[in-house]
Amino acid sequence: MARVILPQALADRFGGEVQLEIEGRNVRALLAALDARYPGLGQELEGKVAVAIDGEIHNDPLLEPVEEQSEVHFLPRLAGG
Amino acid sequence: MKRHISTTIDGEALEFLSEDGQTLLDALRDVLLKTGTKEGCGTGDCGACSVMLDGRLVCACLVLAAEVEGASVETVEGLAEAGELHPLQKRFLEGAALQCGVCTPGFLVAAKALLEINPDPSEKEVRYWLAGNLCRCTGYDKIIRSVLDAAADVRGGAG
Amino acid sequence: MQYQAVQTLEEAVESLSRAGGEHLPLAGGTDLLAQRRAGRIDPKGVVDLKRIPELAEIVLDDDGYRVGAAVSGAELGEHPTLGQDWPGVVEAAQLIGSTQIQGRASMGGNLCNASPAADSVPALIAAGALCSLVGPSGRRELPVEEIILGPGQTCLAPGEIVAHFRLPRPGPRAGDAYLRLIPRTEMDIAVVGAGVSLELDADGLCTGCRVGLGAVAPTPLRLDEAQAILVGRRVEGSVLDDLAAAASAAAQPIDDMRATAEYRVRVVGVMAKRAAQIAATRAGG
Amino acid sequence: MSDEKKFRWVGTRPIRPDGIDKVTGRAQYGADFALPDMLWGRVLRSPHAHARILSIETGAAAALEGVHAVMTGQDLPDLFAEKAAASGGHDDSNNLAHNVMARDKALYHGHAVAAVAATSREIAERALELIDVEYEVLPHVLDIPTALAADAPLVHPDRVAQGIENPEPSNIAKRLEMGHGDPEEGFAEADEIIEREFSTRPVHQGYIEPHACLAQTTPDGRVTLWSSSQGHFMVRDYTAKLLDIDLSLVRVIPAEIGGGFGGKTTVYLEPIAVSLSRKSGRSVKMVMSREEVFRASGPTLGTRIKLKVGVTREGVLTAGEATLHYEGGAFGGSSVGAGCMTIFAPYAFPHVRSTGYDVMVNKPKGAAYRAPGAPMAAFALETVMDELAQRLEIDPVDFRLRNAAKEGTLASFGPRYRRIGCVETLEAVRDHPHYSAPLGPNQGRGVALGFWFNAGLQSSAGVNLNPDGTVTVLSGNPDIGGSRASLAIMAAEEFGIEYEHVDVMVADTHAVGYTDVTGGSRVTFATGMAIIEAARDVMGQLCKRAAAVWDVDAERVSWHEGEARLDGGVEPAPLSLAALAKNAGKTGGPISARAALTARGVGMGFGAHICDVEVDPETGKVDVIRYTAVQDAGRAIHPSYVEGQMQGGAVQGIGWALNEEYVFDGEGRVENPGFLDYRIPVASDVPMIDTVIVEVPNPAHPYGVRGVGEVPIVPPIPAVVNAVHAATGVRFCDLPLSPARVLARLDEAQSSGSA
Repeated sequence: MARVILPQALADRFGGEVQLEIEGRNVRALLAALDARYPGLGQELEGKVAVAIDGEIHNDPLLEPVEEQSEVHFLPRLAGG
Repeated sequence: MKRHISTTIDGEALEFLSEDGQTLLDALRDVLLKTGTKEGCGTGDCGACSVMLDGRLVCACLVLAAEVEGASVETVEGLAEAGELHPLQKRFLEGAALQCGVCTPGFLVAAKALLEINPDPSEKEVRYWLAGNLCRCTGYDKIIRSVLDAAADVRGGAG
Repeated sequence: MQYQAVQTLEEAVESLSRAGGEHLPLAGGTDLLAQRRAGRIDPKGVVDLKRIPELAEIVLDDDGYRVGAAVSGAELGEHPTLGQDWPGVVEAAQLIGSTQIQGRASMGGNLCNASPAADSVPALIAAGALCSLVGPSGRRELPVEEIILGPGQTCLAPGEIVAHFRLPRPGPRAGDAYLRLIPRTEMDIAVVGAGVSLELDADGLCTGCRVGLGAVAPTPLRLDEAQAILVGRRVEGSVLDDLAAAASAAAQPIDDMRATAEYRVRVVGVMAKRAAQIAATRAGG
Repeated sequence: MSDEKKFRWVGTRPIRPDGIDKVTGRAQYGADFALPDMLWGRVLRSPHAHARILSIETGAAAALEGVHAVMTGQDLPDLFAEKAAASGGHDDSNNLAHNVMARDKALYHGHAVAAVAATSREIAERALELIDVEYEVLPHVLDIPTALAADAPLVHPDRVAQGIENPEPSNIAKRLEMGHGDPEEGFAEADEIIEREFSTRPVHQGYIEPHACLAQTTPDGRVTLWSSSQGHFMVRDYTAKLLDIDLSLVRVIPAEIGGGFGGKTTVYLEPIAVSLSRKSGRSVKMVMSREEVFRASGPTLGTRIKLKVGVTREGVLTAGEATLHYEGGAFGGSSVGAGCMTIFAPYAFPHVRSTGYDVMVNKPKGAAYRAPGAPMAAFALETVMDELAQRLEIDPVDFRLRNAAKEGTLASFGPRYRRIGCVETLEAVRDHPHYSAPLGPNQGRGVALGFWFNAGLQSSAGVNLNPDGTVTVLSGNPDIGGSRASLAIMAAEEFGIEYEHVDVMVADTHAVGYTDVTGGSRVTFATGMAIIEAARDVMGQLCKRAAAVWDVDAERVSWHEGEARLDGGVEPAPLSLAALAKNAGKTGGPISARAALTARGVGMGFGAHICDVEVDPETGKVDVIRYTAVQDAGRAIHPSYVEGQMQGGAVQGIGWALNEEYVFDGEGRVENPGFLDYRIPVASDVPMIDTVIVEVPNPAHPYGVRGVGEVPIVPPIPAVVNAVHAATGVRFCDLPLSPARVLARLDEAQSSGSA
């Protein structure tokens, strides 16, 4: 089970949980599981946010693999100069 | 009205036609296609268009093309002689004194003008002489060092 | 925009008069061409004055210096004695823009541009410079401080041009200086400027002085109160504070994007004080 | 990778491949291209900060002799309006389209409203004067308090904020919140709490080269663009998207780029130039004036940050809380997200929360500017850190070291840090002679720490082996500051050949695979990885060729120091790259490789700066008299260009701190759209900028590279401001520290007796 940490603002809207334990091999599977638990949440996150998996930030993370013990954070996307 | 201009640019006698109100910078770039001289502002505030006019450092954007009738203009494109780089050009390359490079032509022409009248400038003299040449990439450090190094080269006869 | 280069004063006056104000005189062009590019002016033509000998030369005779109105800042700096005799005037002219601008910009252009913040004008006022004007009705001579009437406005008649400036030979214990405040070290328009020239006697007491202030009123100012404050005294201590206070009191600046009026009032005094110290040092005080 | 590995080229300072072109005037920048049939395009811009466009009469302009095309917003497709309306106004493509040219409303002073193409610039200018636009001037909002006022005029009356439950239309484009723990709990544990409010003004990247492009179109729909940008694929994709053209029909040829700093990561002129070219049937060149650059290209705009930080008596941070408002300009899209993410990032905070608001105002659409959003946040935090250190009587560097983020620290923006060099950077500051050098009267010293993520993103590269044994590398990134040199170094290092035998070409959109912009400090890191991958592919092919020559199993051949060796030995005589290249035709054909990747494992960057200032107590003028920049570069591939990034960023930050700002008049017009009154530092304003490169290698990169380009602009503002405090005893919370503002605050402090 990966540990998923939601952005505060979204967590408030979706029942106030910030950290969740979710099963899934990649980010897409995590999003699907999230969506099953909180309808609309997975869709809201998909394509709009970046994901940090064990400290590494990915901007287009959909197929990014997630390990059993991974810590997954959803973050705003970044621009660079 | 088009005006016929005879002038010398980088040692070469040239004739061209220019609109009366046209600046030397526009004539160089748009008529003669000598685009080595850059425009950063068009109002004399950035120095990217620095050229020598009859031995005097000027902004080509603040000179009318008509004013160079019979005069001699030197641009960055004439700095290297017969393929041999000027010591300033060499030092700018070795010293990484350019990043984007668009201010570089102006800096080189202005620095050459300085070394011609002051072959042993202090850091402060170089900084004030070049205050009209804006660079946004380098923070000036490597430019100033390269000019000082080139001055030493010129004094030592390396040029 | 038409371009015409003239060789004589007569030609220049005739040409400009004929154009009825639609053609502008061109000296260094560093203000004219920048303003044109920025869309603030759109003259139909320019008359290039740089080939007229009187405007292009510096002559030293028994009366002092005759400095052509179109002489560039760089040429002023290269003159063998002008910078020793009138260091403040030369410094002020050389603060106008970059080295590149110095290759072209002239005191005549700086004056006729009629900016309250023109750097060379307070120094020329302090130096007691006279201006020789030539126009359709002949030649006349006016003190520099009488030329500018307001921002962008001069007393020049249509077709009239500044031919040269006259600077006296300074006395043996005289000195001048010009200082300005700008946010950077170079490449700015003066937030305030102050020019001071003074003479000392053998004891170091001031025997005569003039002070010009820039960017604190619609025109550069002559600070007449300076005489009463400095003459007969050493240029130091509370005398300098009094000068600073008088400069601040005379200032009637505006708020603009370059500074607040309040700041200008404060700092013009500081500049006047510091310029007076430098001038006194140069005078041997 | 072992730290002891000896490099031949990495870490050396060879001359950049494009150097000669750039010191002789041969290099072609955006405005340097010309075609025989070329017209000049010019843009008419709104004289108002906010106005409804009632009508545009272009007949007289079109009739002027020499004018070949006139266009308005009506000539551009409005492809995204529906999607934007459905999403509450939030559609980036729609924003971009409407920023390129106004449709029903002009939203800022300088917003494009029409354009012409004519046979000369002068005729085009005259034609602009003949275009008659009827405006209904609307009330405008220029800053955050006005924009948030209850009765504020709305920049977009139909737009509602993202991230707010049941929002009403407002000037807030977006709200976001992040953090961990419970700040209230943390503040309860604190012995000292400081709460302050900070503000910054709009500033421009100030690149010296104005935006420029040349567009050529053909009747069958093909488009060729010569354009100066931070990414020609970005230009291609945006232009094609706004004009609804197939990407395969648009070829963008990258010009040399005269500076960008984030400001050239979007399009302004290209879609207009292509439209004018299509309308006129001629090629069209467009070059912005400097005034247009200031009025109409994207600066980074004003910010207001409210910050509260708690700390124990022992100097351990307990909590941080920040509310950040960032102006995003006329369309929103500010960097407030990054502001929220970076503000507490350099330290270990047990409890932290930041809340951000993206605010729309009638100013140009903001664009990225070097570590977007971070310098303003660092200004706030590092100023408060300085004050906390002072209150606790702890050395400011020691105080930072006690709290510095390290591997495993839970970052304020979410994840745990991997290997980072924050501590090593601060230690280098503490140990630097500058930090303990004596100071004179009216002088003061400030230090500050800065953080930036750096980016990976998508890169493609090609490596072609030439028959003479030289190597041509294709990159998809415009070279903005010497990246050709760092890429060539890595290729030469991989192959084990002479640096001079590698040339790097920035290839156009038809010649190399998709590559994201030159931005996010990513080129040496990410495109470097692609080049390394392609080079390793080529070396693999070379080993196979050698195996074929020797008639052995390929597994027995490996690549060492520029040659293929059998079982790593000296017999048979190894085959050099040159020998294999020469015979490639006989051993299976030409050898080349491509690599395309999304770069993983970006190394986050930290920098700390030391600044000494002298303050003139009578005029308020601040002079920077000594400056040292320290930064973890992971590994400096070409140290000179790493130093150059550090020095350039430092001076940009000094300018931001001291004198740079947009000045708007009461009508919302920019009063200082030029380099005379928008005061970027000149050479005589600054001292030499000393640099110390710290190398804590990024484990995810073959050479340990971290991004370096953006971090250096994060620490300078607080370093300068802290130094001014040290010199005067006065803390500044509002930028810039121009002489008039400094003097006013010194007077205030004196009259209240606090300094």
